[in-house]
Amino acid sequence: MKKAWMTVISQKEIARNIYEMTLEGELVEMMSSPGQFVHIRVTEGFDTLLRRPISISSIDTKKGRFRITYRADGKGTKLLATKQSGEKIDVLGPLGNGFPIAQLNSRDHALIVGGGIGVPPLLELTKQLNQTGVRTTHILGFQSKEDVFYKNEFSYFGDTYVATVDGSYGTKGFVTTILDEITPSFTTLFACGPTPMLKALENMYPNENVYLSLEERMGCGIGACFACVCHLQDDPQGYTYKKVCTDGPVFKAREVVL
Amino acid sequence: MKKAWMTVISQKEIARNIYEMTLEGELVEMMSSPGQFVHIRVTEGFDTLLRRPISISSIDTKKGRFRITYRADGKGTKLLATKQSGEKIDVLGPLGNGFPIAQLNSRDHALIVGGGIGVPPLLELTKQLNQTGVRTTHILGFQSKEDVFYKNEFSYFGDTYVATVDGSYGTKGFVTTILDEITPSFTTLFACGPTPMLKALENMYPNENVYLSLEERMGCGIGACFACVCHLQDDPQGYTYKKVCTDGPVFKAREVVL
Amino acid sequence: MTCLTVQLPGLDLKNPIMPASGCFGFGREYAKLYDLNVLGAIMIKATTAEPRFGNPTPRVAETNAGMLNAIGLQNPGLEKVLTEELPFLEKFNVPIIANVAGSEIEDYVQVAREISKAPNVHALELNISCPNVKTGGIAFGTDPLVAAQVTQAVKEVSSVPVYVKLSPNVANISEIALAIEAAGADGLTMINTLLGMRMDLKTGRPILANGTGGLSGPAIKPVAIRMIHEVSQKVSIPIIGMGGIQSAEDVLEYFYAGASAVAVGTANFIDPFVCPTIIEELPYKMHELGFEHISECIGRSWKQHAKIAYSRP
Amino acid sequence: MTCLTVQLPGLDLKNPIMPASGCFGFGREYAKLYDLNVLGAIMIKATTAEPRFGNPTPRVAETNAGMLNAIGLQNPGLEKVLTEELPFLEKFNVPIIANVAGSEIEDYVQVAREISKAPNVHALELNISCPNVKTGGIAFGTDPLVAAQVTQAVKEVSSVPVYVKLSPNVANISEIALAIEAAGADGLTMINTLLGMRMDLKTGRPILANGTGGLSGPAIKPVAIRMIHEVSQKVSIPIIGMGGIQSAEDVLEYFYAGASAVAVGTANFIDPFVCPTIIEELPYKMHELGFEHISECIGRSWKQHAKIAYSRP
Ligand SMILES: Cc1cc2nc3c(=O)[nH]c(=O)nc-3n(C[C@H](O)[C@H](O)[C@H](O)COP(=O)(O)OP(=O)(O)OC[C@H]3O[C@@H](n4cnc5c(N)ncnc54)[C@H](O)[C@@H]3O)c2cc1C
Ligand SMILES: Cc1cc2nc3c(=O)[nH]c(=O)nc-3n(C[C@H](O)[C@H](O)[C@H](O)COP(=O)(O)OP(=O)(O)OC[C@H]3O[C@@H](n4cnc5c(N)ncnc54)[C@H](O)[C@@H]3O)c2cc1C
Ligand SMILES: Cc1cc2nc3c(=O)[nH]c(=O)nc-3n(C[C@H](O)[C@H](O)[C@H](O)COP(=O)(O)O)c2cc1C
Ligand SMILES: Cc1cc2nc3c(=O)[nH]c(=O)nc-3n(C[C@H](O)[C@H](O)[C@H](O)COP(=O)(O)O)c2cc1C
Ligand code: FES
Ligand code: FES
Repeated sequence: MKKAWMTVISQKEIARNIYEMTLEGELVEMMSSPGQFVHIRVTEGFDTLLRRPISISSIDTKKGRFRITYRADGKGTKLLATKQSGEKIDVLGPLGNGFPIAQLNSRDHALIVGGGIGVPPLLELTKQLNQTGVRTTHILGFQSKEDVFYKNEFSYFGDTYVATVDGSYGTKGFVTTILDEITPSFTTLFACGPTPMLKALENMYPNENVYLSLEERMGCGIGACFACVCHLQDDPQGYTYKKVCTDGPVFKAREVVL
Repeated sequence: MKKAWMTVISQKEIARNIYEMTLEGELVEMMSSPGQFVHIRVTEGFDTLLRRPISISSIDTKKGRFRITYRADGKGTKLLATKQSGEKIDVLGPLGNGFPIAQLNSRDHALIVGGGIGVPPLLELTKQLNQTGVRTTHILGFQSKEDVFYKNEFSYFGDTYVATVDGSYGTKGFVTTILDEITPSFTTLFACGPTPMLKALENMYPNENVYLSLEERMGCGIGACFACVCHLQDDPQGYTYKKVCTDGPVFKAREVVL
Repeated sequence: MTCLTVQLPGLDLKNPIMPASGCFGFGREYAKLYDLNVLGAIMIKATTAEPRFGNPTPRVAETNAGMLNAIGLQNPGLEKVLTEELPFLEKFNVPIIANVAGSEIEDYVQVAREISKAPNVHALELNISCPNVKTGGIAFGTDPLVAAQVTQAVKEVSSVPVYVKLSPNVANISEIALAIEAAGADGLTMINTLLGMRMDLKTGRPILANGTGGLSGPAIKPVAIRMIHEVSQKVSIPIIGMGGIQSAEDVLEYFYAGASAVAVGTANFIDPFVCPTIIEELPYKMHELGFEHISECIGRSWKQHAKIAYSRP
Repeated sequence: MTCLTVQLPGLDLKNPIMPASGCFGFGREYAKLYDLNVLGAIMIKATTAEPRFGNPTPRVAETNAGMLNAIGLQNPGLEKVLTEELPFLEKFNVPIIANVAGSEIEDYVQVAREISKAPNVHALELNISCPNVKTGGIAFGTDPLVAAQVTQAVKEVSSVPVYVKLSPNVANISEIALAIEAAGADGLTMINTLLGMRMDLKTGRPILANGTGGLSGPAIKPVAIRMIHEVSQKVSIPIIGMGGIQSAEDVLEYFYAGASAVAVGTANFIDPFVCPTIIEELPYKMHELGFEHISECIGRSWKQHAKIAYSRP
């Protein structure tokens, strides 16, 4: 983990309000695990006081670059979307524990499930899994056709199914609609997306090897402020806890209360 | 008075921390009187909440441009100094009552006295006076050689004397040192600068025609908030008052309490 | 079509947006910039029995997302307000809320009696919370008993409904609010400024000549929202909310908390057109969020019937 | 050379900059980023007798130049702090100030008695001002009598000097401060957070699961400055100031107001290196302004001997 000024190399809108930004700088040396995030200070002044946590969506160690993919929605992300090539951004990272992939090998089949703005970290994940020969199948869910992104990128690495809530692209419904249809077999499931989706997956695969990436509002992003804690499932009312920022954001299913 | 987005045409540092910025836009149509000011919103967010009052230092009605000349000192003016050509700035103006010049004609001799960052509005003043044939003599005071600006510009319009506190340029001392030396005769005196300077001038010329431009911390800049009031000299403890923003910033000497 | 009308004691508002007292003078300056008829109401500058000069300058200072002021209730006095300022405002079809201040209960009573008779004054706002005057002001606003006394005394003489302006500089805002309600107030306005101070880096002395000043602007919005959320659930009189409002979104946050109308103060200095801009944007924002009438928004954060799930964002 | 050392009861500080309680955990995370030995002291997270989970999430929200938190004093409890957290900090040559919280006076007494015996705990900070817990917390901090009681009870059992942390959510801060001084406190720390709230535009509900939270960050600085300016002139025990500090300039403003040391809270989240950065910059800033020893700055805004003219800026 380090704090560094990184340079914006490019920024483009790849779907409705979804921006992909490439950043260059020394932080990249420390990046390897897919599913980690960075904590970004969008403005130097008081307009957005807190940093914004955004997942790393792809790492290019050779060029010293990485990407984030985010939705311009609130004040901070909208400001981020105005940054232009050449501008410098204050980035703290890489933070958190990513998806555990070391134990997978070419005999494994990973099922990768992403919902909306949970999709980005899964791109680096599938890239790394494919590099070690793991077969991957991808199920992506979005609101509508205009919101779909990274369909081609995922297809490059393996079978890719898309669901949209309004049916304007792919299957009409949710990622679970597709899962019900194709009932894929897999050795490990990796997922990132809205909490209801993660809950559904947890219930759907009670006995499988499932890893979920969580979101929570953060203060420090490094484990010091206790903003981002969650209860453990085996002690849901007690005082044991995990921090999303440092123990997560990726947890084994049924470990923490969603 | 109007609020408009004006475009930065150029910005340059003309002396130590002194910036000259040219702005273009419709507001200029309403500008004519020298000594008026504009109220500038430096940032759109919360970094500088209040507007900054800055004098108009020259007007070019034909091109639809005007200039401000300011010292980058505090938070707002330092931010202003980072603006680049092409950027838009939120300007409210023109505000206040400038120097009364209508009653002067070619038989008059105007003495113009400026101290430090009080010098800028006097440049448009001397330009307009010279246009109507008024003879002008200029006395300008600065801290040090590096702080001197507009010496050439003023010289173009008339005799120009410069004093610096440390003697590194022109006469060593204050504008009053020069006045004591050259004891100029004049029909009207116009001055802008730090309060001690204005007080000294008021005392030095108790029976002459003297106009002083004042500074005060402002809220609204348009007369609504009562932030910028001053007492009247004939009622120094009473409740009568003048507002620097709308009754001033230029007052006849001995009218208001300095 | 979204509807912005609000009925409050004495106030039939075409929309719930009004400039806050002390940030709009007596309307003259802003009347040069836009048609004041668009405003829901106008809260005029505090009026005292006698003319006041106020505090020495500097009277304002900037803070992080806020400002301090120590104007000290400068105003031309009751007589001039009655003969010069209020008549000027008569040409607009906008209800005036007269802000009343004083050092003794008798002062409030005297000003209230007279000013409430002016034809365009539809309500009074008792300023028992000004932090910038030595006597009166905030002293009245931090003691429930005294606050109730001045409220009751003014109610007895006022010809129009009486709103009381609360100070945020208290430990228990509900206690004061309830005392004021019990004393007969028709409504509350909240909040006045927080007490604050800034030092000059070079001189080491306070920037304001008065030392302390009142903190206003965006910085104080969360404090106001919390107080309105609390008080609106305890009293049954309406609340006009204020503190840092700059946008239609801010207005909705105040309504959700429990306000029935809002006032805009400091933001007028930053953008003199802020009130008409908010009035224009509010219907669009409401439409986007599915509201038809602004009243649906009142107290949404705590009302049971507000049928929105308490969802983790 | 400018000199930053400060001597306070129990605290021999190499410089007057320390992270504020709750914004630095127990130091472990920041120890990975820089050498904690540079710090003047460390105020550790509130410790209660029993472990606490705290409030449901979301627990933080952003505000204009500030943030709200409703952590709810989550901590691993006295025993773990004694056996795991404090020993970790022993390897640094930095005095620890232990923040003590509870729901009953007995809780404070129990924690204070034990934690004050830890070898690296040089002082206690009684948190009688946390706005995020139902019992204890702020309730203790708004009543002078109760505040005095808890102070006295803790003083009786503590092996180290006791600082008491004041809540800004009061009408009369001096009254509380004087009561706490009279009860034997060795110092004051101020301020804790202001009570605040934000609404979610879409749901209409509070953003924080707890509803209200504590407002911290740059927005509250003028409130803290004003309170320290007032209290420092009335008490003779030292004050550690906090609230929105982000820079060496901010530190000086606190000293001018009357603080003898300062703590940095929220700013650690924005820039984890903020404390070492301030410590590095402070001597330059002091030199620029002509100060040789930081003690020259204390109370400069009100001390007679501060030989700077009260000049209009
Ligand atoms: C580990 C992690 C990884 C993430 N990765 C991505 C990603 O790759 N792409 C992406 O678009 N988004 C991602 N998010 C969500 C992203 O952090 C929020 O969308 C963003 O912080 C919202 O900021 P804003 O300025 O748009 O909204 P504002 O409303 O201005 O935010 C106000 C405050 O609330 C916080 N906040 C608001 N929404 C969220 C949220 N959903 N999660 C956490 N904090 C929130 C902000 O961080 C800020 O502190 C991730 C969140 C976490 C915790
Ligand atoms: C009518 C008028 C005309 C002026 N013309 C010029 C000019 O042509 N060139 C120039 O350099 N300066 C001029 N000034 C002074 C200029 O307004 C201040 O230097 C400027 O506001 C300081 O802002 P800042 O962001 O640098 O300082 P900050 O310290 O960040 O300012 C904080 C607050 O204090 C106010 N403030 C600080 N110093 C002054 C001051 N001296 N006068 C008024 N307000 C102040 C700011 O406006 C702001 O609200 C003029 C002032 C007035 C009243
Ligand atoms: C310059 C100034 C003058 C004010 N004068 C008054 C006043 O005369 N009477 C009053 O009740 N409130 C006065 N206030 C308080 C405002 O009406 C309002 O309650 C407060 O500023 C919070 O709103 P805001 O953050 O939108 O400014 C004044 C505020 C400012 C900034
Ligand atoms: C996330 C968070 C947690 C806090 N926890 C505590 C705490 O446990 N004990 C305490 O006395 N103060 C706590 N505080 C208050 C801070 O110590 C400090 O008094 C306050 O935040 C003002 O300083 P700041 O503006 O620099 O943050 C907490 C503040 C924050 C933001
Ligand atoms: S965000 Fe601070 S502990 Fe996780
Ligand atoms: S600045 Fe508001 S009245 Fe002059």
